[in-house]
Amino acid sequence: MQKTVQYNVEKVRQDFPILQRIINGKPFIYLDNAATAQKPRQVIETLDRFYKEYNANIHRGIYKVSEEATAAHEEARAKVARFINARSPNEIVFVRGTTEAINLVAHAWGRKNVGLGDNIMLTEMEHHSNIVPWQLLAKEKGASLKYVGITDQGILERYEFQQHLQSGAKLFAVAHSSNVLGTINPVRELIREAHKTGCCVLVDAAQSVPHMPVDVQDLDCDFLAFSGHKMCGPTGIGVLYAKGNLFDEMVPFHGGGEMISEVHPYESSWKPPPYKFEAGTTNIEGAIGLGAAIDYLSNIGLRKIRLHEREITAYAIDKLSRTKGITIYGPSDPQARGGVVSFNLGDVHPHDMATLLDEDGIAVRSGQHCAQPLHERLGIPATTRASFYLYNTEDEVDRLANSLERVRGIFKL
Amino acid sequence: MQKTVQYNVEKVRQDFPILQRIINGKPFIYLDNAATAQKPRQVIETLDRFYKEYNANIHRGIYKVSEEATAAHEEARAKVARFINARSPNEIVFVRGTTEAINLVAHAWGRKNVGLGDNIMLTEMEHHSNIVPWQLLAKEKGASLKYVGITDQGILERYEFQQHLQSGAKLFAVAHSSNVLGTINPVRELIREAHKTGCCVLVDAAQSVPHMPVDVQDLDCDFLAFSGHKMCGPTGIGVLYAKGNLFDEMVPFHGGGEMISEVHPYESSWKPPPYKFEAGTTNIEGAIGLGAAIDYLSNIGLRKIRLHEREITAYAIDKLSRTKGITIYGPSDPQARGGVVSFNLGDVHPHDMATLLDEDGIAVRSGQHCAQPLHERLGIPATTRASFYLYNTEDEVDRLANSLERVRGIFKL
Amino acid sequence: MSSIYSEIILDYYRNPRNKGKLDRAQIRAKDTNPLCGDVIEIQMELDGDSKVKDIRFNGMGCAISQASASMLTELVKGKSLDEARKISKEDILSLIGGQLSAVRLKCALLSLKVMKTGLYNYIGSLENAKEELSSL
Amino acid sequence: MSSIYSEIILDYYRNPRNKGKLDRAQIRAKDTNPLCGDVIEIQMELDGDSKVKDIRFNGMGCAISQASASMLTELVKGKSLDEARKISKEDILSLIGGQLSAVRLKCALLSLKVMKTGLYNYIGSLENAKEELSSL
Ligand SMILES: Cc1ncc(COP(=O)(O)O)c(C=O)c1O
Ligand SMILES: Cc1ncc(COP(=O)(O)O)c(C=O)c1O
Repeated sequence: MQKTVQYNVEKVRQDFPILQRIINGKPFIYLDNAATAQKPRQVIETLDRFYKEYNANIHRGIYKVSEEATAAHEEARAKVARFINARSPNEIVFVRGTTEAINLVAHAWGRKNVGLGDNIMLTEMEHHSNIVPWQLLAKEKGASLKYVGITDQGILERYEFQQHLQSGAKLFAVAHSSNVLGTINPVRELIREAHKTGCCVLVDAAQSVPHMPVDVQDLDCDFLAFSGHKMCGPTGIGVLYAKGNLFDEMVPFHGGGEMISEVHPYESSWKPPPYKFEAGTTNIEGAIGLGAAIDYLSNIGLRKIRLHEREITAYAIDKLSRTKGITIYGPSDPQARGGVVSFNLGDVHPHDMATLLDEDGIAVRSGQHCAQPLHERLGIPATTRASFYLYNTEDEVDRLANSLERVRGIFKL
Repeated sequence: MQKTVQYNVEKVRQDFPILQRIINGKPFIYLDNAATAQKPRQVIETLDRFYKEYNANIHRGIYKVSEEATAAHEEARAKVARFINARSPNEIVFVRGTTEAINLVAHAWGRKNVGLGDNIMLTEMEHHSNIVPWQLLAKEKGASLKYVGITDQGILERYEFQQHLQSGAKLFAVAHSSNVLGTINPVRELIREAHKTGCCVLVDAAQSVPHMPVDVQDLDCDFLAFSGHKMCGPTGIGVLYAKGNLFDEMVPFHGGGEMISEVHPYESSWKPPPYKFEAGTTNIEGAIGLGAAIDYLSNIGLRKIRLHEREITAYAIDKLSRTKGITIYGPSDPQARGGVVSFNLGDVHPHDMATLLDEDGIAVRSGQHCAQPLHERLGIPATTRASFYLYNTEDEVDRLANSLERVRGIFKL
Repeated sequence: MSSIYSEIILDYYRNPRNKGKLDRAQIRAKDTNPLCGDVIEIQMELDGDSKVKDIRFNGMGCAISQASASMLTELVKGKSLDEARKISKEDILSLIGGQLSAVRLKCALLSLKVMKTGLYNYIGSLENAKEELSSL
Repeated sequence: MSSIYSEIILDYYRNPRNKGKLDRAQIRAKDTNPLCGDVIEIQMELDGDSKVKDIRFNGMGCAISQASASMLTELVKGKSLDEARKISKEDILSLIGGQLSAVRLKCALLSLKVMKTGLYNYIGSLENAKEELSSL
């Protein structure tokens, strides 16, 4: 396979101090990027500088240090807006992560717009965070959930999608990219079709925004959610994007300081969005750290990152599929998938697999990856998942493949 | 006034890099501790080490780095439990901060236990974060809010408290220590009285836990909420304590990954608390950083910190009250107040005051400090607030007093 | 460091010009600074359809917001609507003098924002002016 | 690094002893490991009121959980309830051999927890044993 000449993965690796670790006597190979990403020096130093130079509460502080913190925080919001090509920073609400973003929509939009007998459409490949909030809402409101099925290769059943749309759906909540199958869903087209029937669309972009260019105006999604920690930023910070004036029409989520305009003993009024949805002291350095992560990724270029991951994923699928007894899930076409490769090997339980790979310094995830309904659909109790990011190398894939041979030996497969 | 011999404030100051800053040519004096606290080297380094050595998602990771992160995270929970003398780490839920903690209770306990015609009792000195969630709940459920009034000195009207109790209240939500008046409320006795009528009590400990020993078993509160960032920890992390099996009886708040036991397409079941209330990826390094902050504060000793703050507050009240034209709010007895001194000087608007003090390198907060109903009660549009912490000195108070003289000069008072 | 609280600012704060209300104002607008609670209301009475015959402000808040509102009224009085429309951020800041931080800038420019909101509303082009107003 | 996946563990995983159900079990208990999805059910048939005449386990999950459950049944069979009660964490771990991380420890000890839950429930002292069980 032809290499991308401009991408210097060794240079990228030098930015990540943790990659120097030795685990069980072996160099650390981190292949659990779909769970969380490692942090580059640039992000770590930004946080360090915040604490040492301008840590302060934001917004209402009339002194230099607080004004610096406020400016950095709001600049981070502007960076997020530019990163996903939002029209305005006012379309960006900071939350804890994808999970809170989806709960916010379920509460602040859903409780107003979803009623008795309404349908909410999901897919069989959703993460629990894009299922449970809708179950809770549906139960409260007497609404129903409809699932769009998938093929055995992990591709959405378009005909089922259209059928559900025609029966009427208030909302379609869908993963841009699956955290188990790697499938990249054609959300742009799905959104177009959904909008024709007046169905609102939320995109769970937890696995896409970190890995490829995402343009909310091009997609035309109504909501988009993602997490900072999966894109080289800190945990505890994430983003909910809402199109245009959608936020204006929503009820508050959490009540408290900073989201209010006026508070009287028996009634209050709200600030305009995005502040209306940011009650209390937010994760200030988290937002600033996310801004630094966005700078870092943008400097390298999301197109290049996507290309690198596509190459390494193609290489991994090719290499791993030569292991006797392996089953790899998801689409076979690397163009149609992100850097996630889930598999099973013989009768080796994924938890045993993860322990055995850890003995070789390789970090993978095993289990159901917060996608139990998907595993039920696939008819398997669990999978082992290797997931890649900008700093992974083909050499690491080779070492994973070697370890799989070792596992085969131990299990006498 | 006699000095506490064992307390070496200069040594403490050396732990806080930001205190070396020069603002407008003057040494930085940070007196906005009620808004957020500065971070010691020990906390900053803990976060740094996390990113460089064992950053990983927690709980389900079967590899060394994730197990280290999980252990550190759960050890932080145990530290919190010990710090407030909870019976078990299972009584500790990690949230974003005090605001989210109170919203969690309003949602997960309130929606189940508060109904039409029920009363929720608050006080006139509450922070917006302990008002707005109850307004939202009361509106949804048709319940009523009752406010316990205060004296002109900022002391709770005990007779009113008893009257409201007798009329029946489901919940009493009260600040342990006021962020404007400094008043320390006798929550232990209030809780005792409330429990006699079956009234549940939530203590907003945002301004107490960072500054004095707090023992939840001694107080016997049902809920207690506080924020990490006000006690030398990171932002984006806070704590909700609930007594015994209160958490068991509550409905979920946010739905998503990690809070579930099983997820099926149309129904799910929940993990036991505390995990049931920690949906999605939480602020992992935030919790670990809070653990480091607790270690730091505990090593110095909360009793000593409280003593130091009481001395400096007494000194400040004494010193500032000599400024002609000043009005200082809150109780006159330093024993009955925390390290918060709010004031007004002549017709100088607090915002102008803050800008003028900033010119001298002094950071104070001005405005209503998220307590608009309290300012309405006091009949003033705003106040300037100086708030102290373990690293503040009498010398800094002197410089504040000098700056006030400069302001008097400029405003020709 | 030299203070932005000049004698002039303090004089306008303590002795506001054009403070009060007008009975026959055609233009009225009011806004608050949500970050620090300043309130400014502005009323303008027109001469025919093009000239500001009289102007008053009312409000409460910090010296910066109140003094700059007072100064603005002096600047606007007697001007045509077209001239009033062209008053810029910089015009106000040069009247105040001194450096203002981002937060305090909001205080200084609140009255300009209120005046322009009323004016654009009156001439029916409030929608188009959203960008200008949000930059104040 | 030497693997904890010894030949013995694999043999118990692939050829489980005492797997299945009992028709006349007086003691039955079941639990899952919420962190990784292992499921273990244990049934015990008593001889009189004090001796484990027969024991079976059923379940699914990783080699560690299934092998240790199988080993536990062998250990318990024929013992008195009192002896079964005294089986410790360490007993199981020494049967398995090798070092286990905190997460995998839960897999190894799940069957012991289930067996003891059933046992304490049967003798009516489940409440008192909460602490011991939560340490498994
Ligand atoms: C008494 C009190 N309650 C609640 C809060 C809200 O805390 P946070 O903004 O960290 O959620 C604060 C802090 O501003 C406070 O002082
Ligand atoms: C597709 C998808 N959605 C949602 C989430 C939840 O993200 P978080 O845990 O950061 O809230 C994840 C991450 O695990 C994910 O992969």
